[in-house]
Amino acid sequence: MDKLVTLDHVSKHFHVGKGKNLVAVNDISLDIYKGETLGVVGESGCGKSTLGRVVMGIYPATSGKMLYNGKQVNLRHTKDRYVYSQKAQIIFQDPYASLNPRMTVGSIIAEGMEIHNMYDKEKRMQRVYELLETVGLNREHANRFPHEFSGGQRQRIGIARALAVEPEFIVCDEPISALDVSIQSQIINLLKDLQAEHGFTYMFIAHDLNIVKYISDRIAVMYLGNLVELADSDEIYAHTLHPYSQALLASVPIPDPDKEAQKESSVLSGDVPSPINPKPGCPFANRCKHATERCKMESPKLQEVRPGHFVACHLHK
Amino acid sequence: SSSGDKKAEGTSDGGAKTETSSTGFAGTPEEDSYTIDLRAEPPELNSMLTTDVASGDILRMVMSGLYKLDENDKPVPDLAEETTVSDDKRTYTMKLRQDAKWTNGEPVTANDFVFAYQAVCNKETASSYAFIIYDNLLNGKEVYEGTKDPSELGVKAIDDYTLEVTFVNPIPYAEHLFSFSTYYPVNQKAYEEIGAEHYGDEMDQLVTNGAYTISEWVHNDHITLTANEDFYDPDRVAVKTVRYNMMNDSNARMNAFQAGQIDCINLTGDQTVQAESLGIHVENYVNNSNWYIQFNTKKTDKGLDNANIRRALGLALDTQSLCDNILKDGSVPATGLVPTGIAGANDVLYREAAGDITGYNAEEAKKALEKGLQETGLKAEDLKLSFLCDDTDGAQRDAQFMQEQWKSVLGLNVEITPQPFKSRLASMNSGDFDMVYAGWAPDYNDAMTFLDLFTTTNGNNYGKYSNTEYDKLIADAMVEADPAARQDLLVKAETLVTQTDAAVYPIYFSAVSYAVSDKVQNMTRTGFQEFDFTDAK
Amino acid sequence: MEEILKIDNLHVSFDTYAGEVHAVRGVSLEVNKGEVLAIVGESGCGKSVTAQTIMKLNPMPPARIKEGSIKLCGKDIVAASEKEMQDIRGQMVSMIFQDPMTCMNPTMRVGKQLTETLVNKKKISKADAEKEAVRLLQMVQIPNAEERAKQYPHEFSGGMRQRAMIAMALACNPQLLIADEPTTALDVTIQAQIMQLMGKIKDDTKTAIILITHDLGVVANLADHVAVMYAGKVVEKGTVRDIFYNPGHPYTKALLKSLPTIDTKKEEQLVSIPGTPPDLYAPPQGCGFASRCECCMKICRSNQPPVFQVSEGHTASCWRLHPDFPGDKEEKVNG
Amino acid sequence: MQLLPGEPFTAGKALPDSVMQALEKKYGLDKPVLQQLFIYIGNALRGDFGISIPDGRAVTDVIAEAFPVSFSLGIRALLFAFIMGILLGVVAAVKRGTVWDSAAMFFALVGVSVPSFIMGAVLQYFLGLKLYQATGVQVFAVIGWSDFNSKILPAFALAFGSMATVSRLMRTSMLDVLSQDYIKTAKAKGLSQRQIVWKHAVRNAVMPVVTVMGPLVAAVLTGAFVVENIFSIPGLGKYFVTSVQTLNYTMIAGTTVFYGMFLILANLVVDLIYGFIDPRIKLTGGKE
Amino acid sequence: MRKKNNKTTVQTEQYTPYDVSGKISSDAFEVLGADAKSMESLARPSVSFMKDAWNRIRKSRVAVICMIILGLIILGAIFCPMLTPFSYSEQNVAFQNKPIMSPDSVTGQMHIFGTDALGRDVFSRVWYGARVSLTVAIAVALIDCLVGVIYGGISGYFGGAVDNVMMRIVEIISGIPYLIIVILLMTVMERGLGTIIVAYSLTGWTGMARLVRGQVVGLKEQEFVIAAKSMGASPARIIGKHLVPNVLSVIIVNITLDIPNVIFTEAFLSMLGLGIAPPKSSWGIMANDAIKVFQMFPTQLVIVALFICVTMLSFNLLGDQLRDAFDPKLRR
Ligand SMILES: Nc1ncnc2c1ncn2[C@@H]1O[C@H](COP(=O)(O)OP(=O)(O)OP(=O)(O)O)[C@@H](O)[C@H]1O
Ligand SMILES: Nc1ncnc2c1ncn2[C@@H]1O[C@H](COP(=O)(O)OP(=O)(O)OP(=O)(O)O)[C@@H](O)[C@H]1O
Ligand SMILES: [Mg+2]
Ligand SMILES: [Mg+2]
Repeated sequence: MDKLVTLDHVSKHFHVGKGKNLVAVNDISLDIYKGETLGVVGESGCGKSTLGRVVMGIYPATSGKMLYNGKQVNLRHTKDRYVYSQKAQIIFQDPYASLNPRMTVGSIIAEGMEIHNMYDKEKRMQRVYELLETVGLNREHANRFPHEFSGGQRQRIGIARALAVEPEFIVCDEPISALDVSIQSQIINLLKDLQAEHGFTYMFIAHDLNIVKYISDRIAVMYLGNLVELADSDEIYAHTLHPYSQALLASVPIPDPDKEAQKESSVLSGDVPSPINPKPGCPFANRCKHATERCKMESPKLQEVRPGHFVACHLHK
Repeated sequence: SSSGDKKAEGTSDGGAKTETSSTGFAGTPEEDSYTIDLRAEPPELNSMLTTDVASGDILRMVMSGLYKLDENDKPVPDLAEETTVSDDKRTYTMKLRQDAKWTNGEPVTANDFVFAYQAVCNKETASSYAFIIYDNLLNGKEVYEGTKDPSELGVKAIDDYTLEVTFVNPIPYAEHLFSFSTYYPVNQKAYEEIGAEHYGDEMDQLVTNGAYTISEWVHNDHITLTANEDFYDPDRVAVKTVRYNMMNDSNARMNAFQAGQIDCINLTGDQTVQAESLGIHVENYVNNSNWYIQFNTKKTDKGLDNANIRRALGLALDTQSLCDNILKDGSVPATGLVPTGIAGANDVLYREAAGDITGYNAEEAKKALEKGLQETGLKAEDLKLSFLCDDTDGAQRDAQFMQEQWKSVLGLNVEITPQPFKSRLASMNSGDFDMVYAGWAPDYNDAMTFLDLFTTTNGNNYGKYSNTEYDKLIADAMVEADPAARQDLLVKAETLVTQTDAAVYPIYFSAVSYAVSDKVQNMTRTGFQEFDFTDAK
Repeated sequence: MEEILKIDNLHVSFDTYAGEVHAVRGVSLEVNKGEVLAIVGESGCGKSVTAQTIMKLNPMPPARIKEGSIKLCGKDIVAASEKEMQDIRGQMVSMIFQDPMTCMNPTMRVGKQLTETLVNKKKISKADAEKEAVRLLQMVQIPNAEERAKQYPHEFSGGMRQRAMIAMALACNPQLLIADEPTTALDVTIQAQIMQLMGKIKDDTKTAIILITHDLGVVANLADHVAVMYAGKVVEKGTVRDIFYNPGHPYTKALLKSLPTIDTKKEEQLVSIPGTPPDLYAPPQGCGFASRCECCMKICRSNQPPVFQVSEGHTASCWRLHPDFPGDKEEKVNG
Repeated sequence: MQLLPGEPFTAGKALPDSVMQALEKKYGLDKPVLQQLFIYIGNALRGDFGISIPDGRAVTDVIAEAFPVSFSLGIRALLFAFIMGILLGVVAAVKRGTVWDSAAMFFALVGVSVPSFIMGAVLQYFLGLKLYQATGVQVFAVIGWSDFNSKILPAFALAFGSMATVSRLMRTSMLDVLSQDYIKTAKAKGLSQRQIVWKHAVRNAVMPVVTVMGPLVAAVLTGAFVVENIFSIPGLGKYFVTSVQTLNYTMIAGTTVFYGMFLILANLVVDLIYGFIDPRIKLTGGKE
Repeated sequence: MRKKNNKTTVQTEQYTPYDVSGKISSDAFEVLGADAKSMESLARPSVSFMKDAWNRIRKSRVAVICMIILGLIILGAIFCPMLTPFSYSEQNVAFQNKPIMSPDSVTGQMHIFGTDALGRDVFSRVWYGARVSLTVAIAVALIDCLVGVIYGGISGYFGGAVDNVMMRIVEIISGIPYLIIVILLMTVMERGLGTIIVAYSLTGWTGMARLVRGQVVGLKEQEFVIAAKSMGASPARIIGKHLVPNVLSVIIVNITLDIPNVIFTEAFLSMLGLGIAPPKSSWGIMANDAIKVFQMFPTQLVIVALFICVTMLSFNLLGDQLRDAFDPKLRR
């Protein structure tokens, strides 16, 4: 398979106050292949969204390179970013905050086409109607305002907006976490259908592991800005290697009372350390049962321990 | 009378003065003490530098000079016990009293005068009123310019208690000058100890010799004077303490007066009417100042070089109505440039002798305007006049009145440009005005103080009026020793400048009306002494 | 079993600018001692309103109890005055909320927020209360409890705050603890910590718990009984096993099917429930779920379904449970 | 001497050039303007604002003397504005929608709608003069700044507008706080309304009010110009008005610079207070 | 509730149309399936945010009253000076300080609000003053708004060093009481309407700039702005299309609250003698004149004060109502 996006030692730091450096994404290298869905999971605040935004070019990376289709994109360049913004699109977590409340649904969807000078005015409107129908809304909705829609409908508007510029690559930043259970599946099905139809490449960010497993081809597990494990989704569930991934999987409650009752509890103790000026060593060391002195001193590198299965842990060589 | 004063009458609490109260405004409760509104902070209590009325009011109380003014503005000897005038009326020899003392314990001697006059005539001192010494005293100009030694100035201490003053010209108002603050003595030792920089800045940076001493001075709030125990004539003191408040707001004054927090306040025109209706004791005096319009005779394009146009602008103003309806404080329409209270020859007031020169006449105003327009070839629309005035409420109000008169009588639209006092002066100085509403207070009790302003070379001739005939009349009057002949020259000059040439048009002679509580006695208020409590009998 | 709470036919409305919101439309529930009742349902279906009405925490107005009764340990809540409620709150029933970040007073030390109730309700001295507070913090597994008590909430992590909230709620040994989405705002690993703690509390103190959530996994883990709410009504009620293994209402069924589990195959299509819940400004005349129900029938549109018993202790409101229901020609829902 | 209408005070005789030069030299006005400016700035940095020309006093001295009065007036007004404003705001918020609320907010609206110079004059006339005439007791002095009874009316007149602002702000912020989750928590703990309001809500609600303290100090300072004038209080405001009217440039500049510095200081103090009230803010950094 | 039967009705509460003999006819159980049409239908009519706000304002009695009052004052300011028989400057000095409803001594025409100290008609002056005061107020508010929005928008959007520098400038300007700046400017510039507007505008915009900046800083982290960014939108587009429309409500509210401030300032400047040049009238000048004769002729002050206070009150109240109307928290 062809690589669509390549991240090469990408880091993103935020300056928060004097001498405080928040390491949101720490030295991540990974490839996203054409047509695949890469799932990204991890605790809240571990840098998933930041990674997604760096990939999108919303935040310029502090260091590292990004290649798209084998070509380096310099996202500090307005031109590059402009061109890139048509290829890559993003769907946001919060369907309430991600739509401008002062614009009609039609103009929200049309905005991308306007920016990229796609089609003339009439054709654009035509496209808007098509897109609305694609995501299961109807054309009358184009003149309405976002606040008139329910959460699920808004999320679909967000999807229509992303589709409008005919991208190849879509970052889905927790597109379903804010939705009701009964609505979530609508969106998941829609995303899957669209992918099948258009051959999109997804980077799918979520913290619900069940959904990630269901939708993803490969899964990346992040912890405190670091990529700790990366493998095919079946592989990662079958052979979970990183202690954090193991804990993560074990913590997900199963909607089945009998299985829940049987499940042996392996609750992680302790809290996630602060990402501000992180200490050296493995970020998970303070919560890890297997942590050794070495873990506290030396941060493990991401290594391929099984075919296509990468993990950053001193336990695995 | 109104209900307001009844209430106050019925409820005045237990003051000793309640019974004697005839109007119900008994004033402040403290005995043997008056509180007077001085309205503003005295900026300069160094008698050599002072230029303003408020400082003059305080200095009059705390300083004794050669002469002082009595309650009728007549100069009477103060420290000068015995005066001999030379035949050419230029040299005054005065014997000083020997019991006068400075507050630092030193006796007041002739040298204190010599020191003061010489210091004023020194450029370093930077006295704004230096001219009142160097214009008059022998060799004054030369000493001031440094071409002659200070010892050659026309002032000598014959001995410790004999002073000799020599003038350049015979001066009919010499005694009046001796009562003026610039002619006060200064204690050399104290002055040098305190330093020229700070002399008079604070109560302990000032040494005085008068009837009162400063006992408290809170800047911009009040200043309290207490009778001087070492004063040579303690009987002259009317009351033990006088407290001068400095209040800006006229409503506050009125309220404070009615609430018994103050004994004497100045009243605005409207307040005068109100005070009378409340049964408040209102007094009134002409303060010897005039208000006039000065024309910028250089504004050719606006026709102000034309005497007829200028006269038209003046004649169109119903000054009587201004005084009756707007000012309402006892001010009277000006009939000339010199106000009614100024002394004249042979003990007849100047104004009485000179008679009416100017006055309102709408018909003539219209005619004069027409004539003037013909002469200049201008049209009425060309007269886009602006009228410079102070930005105070009173001045703006007066200006609006006149503006309306010009409009209704002459059909001229005049624009008012109010400016703060200093800006107004600056504009006048730079000739940046068409017409200005200005006032003048006499520096000394003689018509000359009003009339020498308009000679070609005078720095105050902002309108750049120039008439050789006028200049000559004034120059002749300066050296004329005979009072009557001198006065004739002055009246001619006055007629010329206000009527014939109308370079300046007098509007009104201002008066001050004030409310005074029942307890205040022995207060002198005249045009030359705004407040004086040292005339007790 | 001792019945702690009994709600009968509760109706709560909000008078708002746009009209009356029928937030709760005839809810009946009961909770027994030492038992966990889970209330699940869509966002906006009236879970929180029901829970807050038990403590009368809804601002009244705009909220209004239109009908129904609430009996807490035999006490009539609907009729109770505000003064009586102050005694009931904290001592008989207490509550923890969804977002631990906003539920603690940011300007008051955590210890103080704990002792406040103790001093107030149990009338014990300040020093004792402080000791008790530390004990409570230790009970909810907060390390260094003594020092932590002196800190402000912002110095706590999310999980710790939620635990402190639980400690606060348990301070006066209430009979009933209402937990309104206690883990929704938390990470899975932290959620597991809280769930474990709640389970322990249920076992140790025999406190009855009402657990509000929309995460069926959490329900499966903790609950004894489950009430499924939809559009202001309880559509199904029963034990956990009843609900998970023998759901009676199409909504419950669809819910269970709609989310992938770890075992769901990629090729499988998820069952999706089309549409959105009805607007409670104008609740539908018939069954609230009718417009989204695959097997909606004529009667569903026009008449609200009554409560039918599915099995002992298991009830559901669906016309398909009516004795006259002819039976499915082809099982759409279960298929 | 030149005359000001109705106020025969300041002289303004056109001085002979020689005298002018002497004066300019004395005040350093003979130097080039730019040099004067640099000298002024240099001196100002050392706390020397030059000489106030009509009275020859150092501007610094004038400020040192007059400012404490303004400060004491301002503090009273601020305290009054805050205490009353907060009380009103709390009452209005807690009794939201009742007559109390309407009354408090109407009072506040009157406060922001009546300019302080009208307020001052009306208070002086009715509570100062008329009350005195009606009772014969000087409950409130009409003018001056000495006894306690002279300090109430000016402080009130000055505070009124600010009080209104505070109370409105407090009401909004209080309503906001009262709808916060932690208030619900407190209620769920069984605390009484009073405890909730005073122990939990007020402190949090006061924070946005504290942020307007800087602007409020500025408002009080500028308001003092009028009030000091009306009540004849020897503060810096009265001086400033006089300075403007007489174009006393050194005084105007000095006061301006001083007020500017004072306000910056006031804002610093506000920041400190803010940090004190809100434990989330440490003095070293920003919000978390 | 202890019945053995699996499908027993526990309670039947509803009238069922098909229930004739306690049994429901089978056609009632005809399966219809999900109602695709009603599913995605939106019950409420389409309203834009502004329209919605407008609807709420219309429903608020207070706001409507305020708007009517303000409308009347504005109409009065436009037309009354044209309709009155007296001009604002015409004097009848012999007929000064007359109470309301006095027929003129010369023309016999009615002085509805009486006359002032120069015998001018208070009615025409007050309306003429309304013109001046409102013109100043509205002009200043608009200028402030324009400058403040652009400045605050740029500062907030670009953030970082730009923001730092721009905000320090604002701090310095607003660090000095604005009245001092205004007064200083007024002493060097010529007096007049334009000068007041310029002088006040020079300092007045800082409040708006801060407000807008604060809003923008909050908004620019919102996902819809990030969405626009990721769409490749230029900063101008983002500020113009996404940020400004979203701070518009705050801006409108602030304008309504700013206007009373300007009216107040104009009045205050007039009190210091720095207002507009006579004989023109403004409310400030009138209040200042009226205060002088307040103890004798209180009606003069009462009339102007009433106009000032009612206008301020209306703007303030309207501002409050607008704030409520625009408050997203109070929206559903
Ligand atoms: N603009 C920013 N400025 C400063 N810090 C930021 C910024 N954006 C994110 N962060 C910080 O970076 C870290 C990672 O944030 P991010 O939003 O990427 O986490 P996440 O994994 O998406 O979390 P969640 O699951 O809650 O969405 C967090 O600590 C966050 O506080
Ligand atoms: N104060 C209020 N004013 C008006 N309507 C309200 C108010 N509080 C709640 N509602 C309405 O009542 C209904 C039920 O709300 P409730 O908070 O109980 O839902 P919920 O089931 O707890 O949802 P969630 O899962 O989102 O917490 C909703 O439609 C909501 O809009
Ligand atoms: Mg995220
Ligand atoms: Mg809820």
